[in-house]
Amino acid sequence: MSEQTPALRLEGIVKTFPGVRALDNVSFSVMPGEVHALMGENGAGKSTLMKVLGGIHQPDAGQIIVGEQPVVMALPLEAKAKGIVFIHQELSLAGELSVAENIYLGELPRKRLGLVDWATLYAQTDAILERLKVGFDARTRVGDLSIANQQMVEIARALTVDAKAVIFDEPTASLTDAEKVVLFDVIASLQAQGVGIIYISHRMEEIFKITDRISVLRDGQFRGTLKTAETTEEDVTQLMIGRKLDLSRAASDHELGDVALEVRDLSCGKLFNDASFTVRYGEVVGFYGLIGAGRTEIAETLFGLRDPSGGHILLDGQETRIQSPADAISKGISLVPEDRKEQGLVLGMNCRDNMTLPQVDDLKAGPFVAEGAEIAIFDQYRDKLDIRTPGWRQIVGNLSGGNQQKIVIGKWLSMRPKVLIVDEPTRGIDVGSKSEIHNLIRELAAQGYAVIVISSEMPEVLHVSDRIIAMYGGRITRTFGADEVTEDSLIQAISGISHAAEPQPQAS
Amino acid sequence: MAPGTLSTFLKRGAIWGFILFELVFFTIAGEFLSLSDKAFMDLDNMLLLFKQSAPIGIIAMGMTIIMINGNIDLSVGAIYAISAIVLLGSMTWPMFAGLGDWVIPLSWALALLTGAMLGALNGLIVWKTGVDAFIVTLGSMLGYRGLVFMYNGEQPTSHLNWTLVDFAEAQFLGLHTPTWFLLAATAAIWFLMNRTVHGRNAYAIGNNREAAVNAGIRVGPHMMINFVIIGFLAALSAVVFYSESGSVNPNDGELYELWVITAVVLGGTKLTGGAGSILSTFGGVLAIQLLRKGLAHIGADTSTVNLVIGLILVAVLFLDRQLNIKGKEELRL
Amino acid sequence: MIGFTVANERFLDPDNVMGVIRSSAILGVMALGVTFVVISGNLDLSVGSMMSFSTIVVLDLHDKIGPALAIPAMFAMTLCLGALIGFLVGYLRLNSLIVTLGMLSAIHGLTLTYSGGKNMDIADKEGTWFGVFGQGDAMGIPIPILLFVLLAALLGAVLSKTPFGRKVYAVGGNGVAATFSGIRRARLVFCCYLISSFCVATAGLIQASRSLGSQNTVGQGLELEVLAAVILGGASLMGGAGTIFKTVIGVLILGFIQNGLLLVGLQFYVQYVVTWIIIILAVWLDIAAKRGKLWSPIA
Amino acid sequence: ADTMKIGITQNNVGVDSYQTTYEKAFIAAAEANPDIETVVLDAGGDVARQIAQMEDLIQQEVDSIIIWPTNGEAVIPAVRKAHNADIPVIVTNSNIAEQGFDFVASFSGPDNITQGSRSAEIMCDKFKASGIEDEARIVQISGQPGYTTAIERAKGFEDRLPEVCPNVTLVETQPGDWNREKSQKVMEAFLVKYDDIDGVYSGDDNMGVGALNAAKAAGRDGIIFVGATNFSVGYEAMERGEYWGSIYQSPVDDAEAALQTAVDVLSGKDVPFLNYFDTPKITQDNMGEFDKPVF
Ligand SMILES: Nc1ncnc2c1ncn2[C@@H]1O[C@H](COP(=O)(O)OP(=O)(O)OP(=O)(O)O)[C@@H](O)[C@H]1O
Ligand SMILES: Nc1ncnc2c1ncn2[C@@H]1O[C@H](COP(=O)(O)OP(=O)(O)OP(=O)(O)O)[C@@H](O)[C@H]1O
Ligand SMILES: [Mg+2]
Ligand SMILES: [Mg+2]
Repeated sequence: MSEQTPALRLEGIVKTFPGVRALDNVSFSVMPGEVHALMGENGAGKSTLMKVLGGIHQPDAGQIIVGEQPVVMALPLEAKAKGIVFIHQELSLAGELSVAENIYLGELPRKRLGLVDWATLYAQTDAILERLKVGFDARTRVGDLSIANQQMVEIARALTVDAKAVIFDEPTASLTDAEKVVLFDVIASLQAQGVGIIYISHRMEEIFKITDRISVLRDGQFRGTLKTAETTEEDVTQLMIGRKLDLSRAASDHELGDVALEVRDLSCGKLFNDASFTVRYGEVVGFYGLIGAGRTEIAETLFGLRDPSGGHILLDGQETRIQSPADAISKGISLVPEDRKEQGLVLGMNCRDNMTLPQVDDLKAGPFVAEGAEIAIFDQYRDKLDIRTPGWRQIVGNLSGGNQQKIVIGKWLSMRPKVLIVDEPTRGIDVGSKSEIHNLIRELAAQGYAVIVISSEMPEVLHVSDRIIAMYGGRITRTFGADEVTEDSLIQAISGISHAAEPQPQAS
Repeated sequence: MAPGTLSTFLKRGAIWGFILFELVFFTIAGEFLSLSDKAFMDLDNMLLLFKQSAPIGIIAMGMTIIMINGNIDLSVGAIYAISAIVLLGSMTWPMFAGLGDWVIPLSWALALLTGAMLGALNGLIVWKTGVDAFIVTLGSMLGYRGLVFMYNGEQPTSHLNWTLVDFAEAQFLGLHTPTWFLLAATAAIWFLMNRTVHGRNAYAIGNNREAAVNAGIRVGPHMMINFVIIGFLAALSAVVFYSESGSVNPNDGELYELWVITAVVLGGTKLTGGAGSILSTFGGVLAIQLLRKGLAHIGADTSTVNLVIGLILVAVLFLDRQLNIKGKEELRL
Repeated sequence: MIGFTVANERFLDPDNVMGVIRSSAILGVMALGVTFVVISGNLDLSVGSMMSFSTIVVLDLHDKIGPALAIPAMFAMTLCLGALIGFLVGYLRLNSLIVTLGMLSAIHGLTLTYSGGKNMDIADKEGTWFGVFGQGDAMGIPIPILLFVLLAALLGAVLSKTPFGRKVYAVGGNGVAATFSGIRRARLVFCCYLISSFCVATAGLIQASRSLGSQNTVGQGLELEVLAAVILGGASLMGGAGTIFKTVIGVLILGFIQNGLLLVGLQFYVQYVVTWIIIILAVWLDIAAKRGKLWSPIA
Repeated sequence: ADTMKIGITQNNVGVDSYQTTYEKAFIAAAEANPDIETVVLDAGGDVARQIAQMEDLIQQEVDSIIIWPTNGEAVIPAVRKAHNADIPVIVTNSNIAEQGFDFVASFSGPDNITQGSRSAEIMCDKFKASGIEDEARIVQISGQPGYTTAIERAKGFEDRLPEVCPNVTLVETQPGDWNREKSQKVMEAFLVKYDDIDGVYSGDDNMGVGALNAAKAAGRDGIIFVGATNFSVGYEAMERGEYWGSIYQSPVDDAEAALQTAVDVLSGKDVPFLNYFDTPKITQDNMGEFDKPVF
């Protein structure tokens, strides 16, 4: 491998934004047929580096070498023409268009007179979708797909051209285990074709499963490249965050309190049926399931965003109706939504305002917003969650993906709710912060909060939960206590093959 | 079939339902309120409906693609007036004196070229300065109107050429000349948006501009082309209409932008871009003309007409919303 | 500005400056309300037509029930219209452009029906104190300016300092996220339209008081001028951006352009062309300064 | 006899109270006559809509069409269509161009050019009476750009003024769009710009009163205001002695004359082709002879 010319080489890249030196003299290279991991904390500069490579940002200094040639890529188009395909961290899709058109966005096959060659387009797309083993077809409107499937559409783009290098920026952040397998197959086959792959992820197990080498960035600086086979998680973490991680489960054993939330036979149309469960003060309940299992919908119903078609919700033993999110908040329920860009943040607003948005009515000095109190809250959670930003005035849209997620979490933690629901809380969060968030969740429980964690990451569910509720096809299939759960039984429960006693969900 | 055309057609069925409602309503109300012995749904009257929809309709086709692209054009009324002036003015220019009726195609071409160029100017400014299309065209709505007045002061520009009038008033296969132009424009734009790469890219740009840029679509030229097209269509509308009427007041076409946008939005095109259908715009145009005609048919007075048109717009939106509600399970946002 | 001053030395004459601000006050007051609506992510094209309505109504009621009752009655009626629009856009979630376009027409019809199409004039123009809102002075400052400034200060504070204002930005910036944050979006949009109609009523009051008589079309076409001022001030049509202060700047720019061009005495159509160029240059330079590049980065 | 079905398409009813009053008077006059049924339409100032309305009226087979043209030339082909369908067309208020005369039964309305000339005469007489006819400087506020009425009045005024008062200078003309507020703004700018303004001619009294308000607010006395189409605001201002004169033109007369012409044509009477109704001068001196306008 070493005598080959790299597929892609970066030398001394510098990129600054107002107030941030996002990249500071970064150099590294990717060999053909290699899967090269790029790791670093949230805000370390990974996405920025890749955007420089993809022609979206222009570097302030340094050069990019593709094959042997130094290149300047002023536009995304040019990067594509040079064989660099970029799968974005944030979904980059046109929801009104079909799957096929999105996959071939910007390079629709043409006939004479600028006409779209639909036949070719659909044929090629169908072939790609076949490889990806997805359940939708080329003509589906992308807006109708779930986030995970949208991510698969994004990934499908890697297969459209003869790429020299493919960049995957956190492709698994919103995928469940089933799709991950497919993704790894795709990566393996690209690798076999001699394509160089840059793979960005915060999930150590993936990194160690599929990559050949690991490069680490920290605060915009290049910290070195390790051979995956010759290193350990601890070493990588050490390089990334400059210290060792404490992965032991903090403050796990404490007394559980009364039942905070009880749900009886809750249904919402075809989305989920007859859900019954309880959450006690001091308890963390994990929800685990495949995409479309209906976990998010339950959370949304509890948060007053959907009208239940049947069933009861009891808070502190009192039956309640939750009319709206405002109502839910006033009753002490908070929801960290799964889609931070659409649901969690006002991207054009600054960090502080985003964080205090749900409680801005309560932070008053006379008729006005008490800025001091707001800044205090922001500072508290910035420190607690280690949010990397030049200051509260920074526009949230300019933060790195992981730091955005932390703002959302901070926003709901600062509400000090009775029942906290977190939907995919660590999507896109670096290992250090992730364990901090896990600890935080445990800590909250220890302080007496009732917490529901929805996650598609099994280790996460296993790690934080006192009990785990498995869902399949809109129904709760099984509830596990922390001591009785095994990976196998969990997988069976979420794929509908466990417990003959449980009613089989109707196919819908 | 291009993606989603049929399903969006049905989903945006509100406009066709509304047209049906208008037809039924005015037919029945006409029985009691109209002076005329003729039914509202008389064939000739329906043929007139299409013809009378042409001036707004042709421009609305252009506006649909502009709005799908995520922009807006408020200057169409002014472009319409300028093109009309070029059309009628150029017929009397001394340098064309010897041409006889051959001046007609020449004037047509000049007018269309003018429209396309004014559109291009809008597009170029939007592209190169990055100023929002709303502001750029709000400005040129005023600026182009200024140009209109420069040509002939406050005087109308007139040239009644009876050959031209006869051509414009002609009926071929029962349909009037303007109707043919309206249908042709609709077909062409439908084809453009559903069959060509340019059209699909325009959808992508309006839908998610960042994604389009990331995918390497060049946003600027596509926007520019669409502005050229709407300029051209505004001119075509003027050419068709003024061939028949032969005289243009400098304030003709005022408020057209609002009527055109209304028709387009009634047809279900989103103001935020990315979604919209040419056929539904056609429906929106018909619905508006039908409303005007129907109210005239039953003899409503001015204040009633204003009141009713306003309320109907709101009612159609409401209907559309009811039709598109997915059910109780929907997220309450 | 410099151009205008050179062309006519009276442009910067304090009387003229005062005059421009005074005659901009009506437009300005309306723009304040529309700023709220625009920041919340909606449009209001009905303000011109609604302003005609307010003006006609208050003039008519002036002679019927006296000014002291006419003013609150007019405000109540205008607020009802605002509430109707707010209900349609906020609670029923109908597209604001079309709703307000529809209301533009409907309110015009209403005004015509109300007035019977006639001009409305106060019978005893000398004997009423009603003229104070449009023509009076307080401490040497014309009352319209005072009203404009007070309202701007008040609404500016509401928008930038209160929880309500914060929520307006949030709803305009990302309505979904705002809902997820427990903001009652419908109620908020409703309130924005109420504020807008309140401003319109104030503008109608100033207008009526200034001329003590008016016509059904007095506000016609103002909706686009108001919107132009708001946008010129830097508010985004997509919602979520803009401030009251900038809107005031936008109003003044527009007012001074119009006045300057009148003073230079160009043909009105040359004024049109010059206004076009100035508007585009102003906005262009503004955003060019923000992005640090003259030409847009659009590929 | 059968009832006569008469259709009318007006220029732009909502735009000012003259046209609204006209519409009301027309409907009232038609209702007073049991033999007449009317369809009353408004083109909203849009030629295309007016032509469509002509076509609709032809299609509805009315007996006669009255048109208040939005554009005196653009409607000619539509008028020809009516003519070819044997429907007599009466033009009201402002005439169509000569090319169309062949297709028209009669014109009924005021003579706007004469009105403009008469305003010039009123203004000039007043200057002479004040002895400033050799140095007076005046400004003009015209109607909405592009409207025939606005153009004709301005033309009549501008042509006649030098004939009667050759030394009076018209320093500037700006449009006031038939709008009192707009006109007030225009006048404010004039007042800043010119220290010496002796007279203001405006295309109608509505705008004239706007200008008057501006002058009053600026404390500039002694300006002679002359308008046209005497509105009740103008009449009142004349009563107060602030406004000098105008042209008396009643929309009621206008509407009734148009309807009568149509009836006469339908009943086969001989009507003159140009059927002007008289629009006399009205000034503070003779206003007692006139009723206060109702609009
Ligand atoms: N457009 C921008 N304007 C200002 N600052 C920016 C911009 N884009 C990125 N940054 C800043 O640059 C730094 C690096 O961000 P980047 O998105 O590259 O991080 P990352 O390593 O991808 O993190 P994550 O793992 O959270 O995705 C961050 O501090 C971020 O706030
Ligand atoms: N079988 C299906 N039929 C129709 N729609 C489906 C189906 N499966 C998934 N979806 C769509 O996918 C969306 C995602 O599902 P949902 O959010 O409920 O999954 P989840 O259990 O919360 O998993 P996650 O949050 O990890 O994606 C649903 O809202 C639904 O619109
Ligand atoms: Mg990133
Ligand atoms: Mg989910």
